[in-house]
Amino acid sequence: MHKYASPKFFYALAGQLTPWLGGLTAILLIVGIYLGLFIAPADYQQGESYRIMFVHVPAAWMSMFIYMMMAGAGAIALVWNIKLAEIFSSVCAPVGASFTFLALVTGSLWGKPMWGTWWAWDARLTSELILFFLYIGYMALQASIDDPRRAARATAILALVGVVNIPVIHFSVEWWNTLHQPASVSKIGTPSIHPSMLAPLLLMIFAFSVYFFTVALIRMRNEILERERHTSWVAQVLESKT
Amino acid sequence: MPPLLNAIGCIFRRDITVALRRSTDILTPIIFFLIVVSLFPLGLGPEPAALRSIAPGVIWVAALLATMLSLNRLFANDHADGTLEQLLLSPHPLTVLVLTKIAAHWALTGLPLVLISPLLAIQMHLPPQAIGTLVLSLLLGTPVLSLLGAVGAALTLGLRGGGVLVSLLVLPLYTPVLIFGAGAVTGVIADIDIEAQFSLLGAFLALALTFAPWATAAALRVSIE
Amino acid sequence: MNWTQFFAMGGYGFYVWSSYGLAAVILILNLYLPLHRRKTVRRLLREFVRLKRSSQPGSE
Amino acid sequence: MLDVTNLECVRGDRPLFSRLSFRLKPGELLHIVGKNGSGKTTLLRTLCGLTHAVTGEIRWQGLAIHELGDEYRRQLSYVGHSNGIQGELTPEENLRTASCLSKKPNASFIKDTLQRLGLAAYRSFPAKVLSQGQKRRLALARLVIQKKSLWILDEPLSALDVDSVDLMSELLTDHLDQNGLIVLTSHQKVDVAKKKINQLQLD
Amino acid sequence: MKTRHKRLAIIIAGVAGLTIAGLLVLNAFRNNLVFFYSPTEVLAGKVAVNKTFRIGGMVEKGSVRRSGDGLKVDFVVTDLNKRMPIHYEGVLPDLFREGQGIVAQGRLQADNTFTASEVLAKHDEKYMPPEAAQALKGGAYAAGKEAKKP
Repeated sequence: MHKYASPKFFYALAGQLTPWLGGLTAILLIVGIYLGLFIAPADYQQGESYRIMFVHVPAAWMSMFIYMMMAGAGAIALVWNIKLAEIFSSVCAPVGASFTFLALVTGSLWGKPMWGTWWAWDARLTSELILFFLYIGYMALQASIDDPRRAARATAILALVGVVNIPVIHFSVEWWNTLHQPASVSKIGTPSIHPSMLAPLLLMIFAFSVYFFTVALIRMRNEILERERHTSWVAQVLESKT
Repeated sequence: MPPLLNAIGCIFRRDITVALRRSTDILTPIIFFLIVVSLFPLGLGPEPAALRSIAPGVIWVAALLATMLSLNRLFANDHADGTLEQLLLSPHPLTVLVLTKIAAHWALTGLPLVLISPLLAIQMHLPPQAIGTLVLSLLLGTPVLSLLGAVGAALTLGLRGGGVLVSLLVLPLYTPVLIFGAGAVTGVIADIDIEAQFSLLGAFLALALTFAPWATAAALRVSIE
Repeated sequence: MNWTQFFAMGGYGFYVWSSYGLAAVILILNLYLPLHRRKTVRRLLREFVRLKRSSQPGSE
Repeated sequence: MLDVTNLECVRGDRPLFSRLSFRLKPGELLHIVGKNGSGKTTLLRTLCGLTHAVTGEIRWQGLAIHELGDEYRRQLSYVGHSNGIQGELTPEENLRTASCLSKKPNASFIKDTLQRLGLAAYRSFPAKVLSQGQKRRLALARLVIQKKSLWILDEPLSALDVDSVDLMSELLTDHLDQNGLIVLTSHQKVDVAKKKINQLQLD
Repeated sequence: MKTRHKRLAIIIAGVAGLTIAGLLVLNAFRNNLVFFYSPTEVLAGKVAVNKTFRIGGMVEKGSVRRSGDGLKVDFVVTDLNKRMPIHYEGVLPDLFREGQGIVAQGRLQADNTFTASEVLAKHDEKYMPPEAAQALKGGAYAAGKEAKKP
């Protein structure tokens, strides 16, 4: 276990993994988009506009997922003092924030034909917006601490506080929204979605997840190089390849 | 008296004494609260019905911002003069000591806001039955603001741009309190049963009391290092 | 189905294609930026290592 | 007894020192010397438990300090770069707060200590009116008040005049006489009569 | 205090805090944190008298009567079990249609009718091809199950 957690070993492992993960991402994306744009039929109410869902939903899902990963890795780093967890946690935020942004904009682009307005204080859009603010706060804190170890631990605490708060925020926004928003009322019920639409959706979610890990690995390799620049193995790595 | 209680009493008294001797520090957020709320009628017009409908939100947002302004006082001075280091080196659990400091902070920021809010409620033409609700909702909500704010203040200790940074970190976390605090007052105006809102504000308070002192203590340890 | 029809997306072309376009931009940027940074980091670090070597010969 | 084995500290990503070991017995003083930036302050803060070492172990009475936790802090006094004095409070109030962080304050003892350190005249003034040297003396008064066995002092002699340095030497000697332990950094020579002084050079 | 005792104290405090929070949340849900009541619940007397509340359900087919200038509307809301006549004065939302779900906010009158001060239309969030929707029309779909955007 210790061997796998050493930055040196991980650097090499990640270097071998990235091309494979990148290839998998590309295949998943191509199949998902093909199914989503060409095979899946139009929706009975929203027509073709619902196809935005195939990027919106994965982005929204990833925005939550990445925050959870970030906080989880942060907790591991805080408790067991594992460097790799620290590094992983620190590279999550920019990717997560960009997915949140994507979810917000595509949600807005969906809202225009659906609700007739660019922005509605819909429960999901609103909590996504607050999640975006949480990411921004996280990145601002990360950027203003120079020492990477201190930055990692401070942001891990922030992420943990955020993760406790996210369900609370989500619930309160949902409740608030149902009181004020005439457009949608969601009570208990199962989402009903036709299999021909579900398949590309799941494929896209999977593609985005693999994509995230690919990017995270690349970022982690950069971070490892920078943090370990005093060691001899980094010097060797720098010489070996151009 | 057991040493821990003794230490708690001592720190609480010390923080209150220091704050009272720098009275501008306490007054600034309160005056800010007054001014911000008073500006809204000037911007929106004095129509009582319109003011009444926005009053709960406006007063609550102003309370949020006023609390933000005062967060700096919580740890920054102690950090600058080295007394925070001494606090960390005390044999007592830091979580408890931090909670004491937060309590002192609330007593000098949150509590005055609560006490002064009826004045603003009258200014904003809130109906009499809503004034009590407003005071009660602030009484339950402002401690949460101090508790969550302490985490932000501890994380940004000694960083450049600390003041603005703390608002980025903390304001998004304040949304649930804002929603249910203002929601309670709006509900009472609309004559809806609002026990649920108060229950939830109480739940937030319990949750914040459980987690925030611990997170603040951890953040202080990181920031002091 | 012909291509014009496909690009029109039943009148929602603008919304659908700007969504997919932005998604593409974000996916590419997230890949490009760290790869670009990798080059910079490697260049800087190589210089750093060279500097360290010349300042303390013999060690490491 | 304070045991340090194989300590390694970094600041940011800069290595400060490594493989540092020493042992300090009751009644002994450790004088740490070194250039600016050699890690003296970091070492002291690590000894206090405020900063974590990368590797190595610090043991107090045979047990690691992070396991001892509050038991260790119960026996430790630290005077750092900043004096730890709240300017709005009077010297007396400052000492009372410092004291009650560990135990119940004793008013007459505080008064005596202020007298001994030549601060009695300022008892009712806010500490912010004190001069640098006086503030330093007030910080040192805390050591006397808290009555802990391990003193960790960062440049205790800075900003002190000749008389105060003598007074400081007296305090240090007293503490060693009572089998206390002292770790300090100082650019000046530390003059403690007939006591064992260990020197540790950091570079 | 021993370290073990302290750890125990921390755990107890944490559990106590979470328990209180949990109980309060439960209390909130038991009290009127539901978004709306169904006509069945209202007629069963689950709603506080003399308080504003929300009622939700389907607008019954053929029950909408507009009077005068069209600003006074009477219609019936049903949960396919009980019916509740609703009186409303004001502008209805665009999505208000017979057979659609709505939520109305207002008070219950002495004669078991409901006077609404506000009417909100719910919108439907199901994704399916037109044929599938056609096939589903009537049956389960008409029962007014709400679906979330996945």
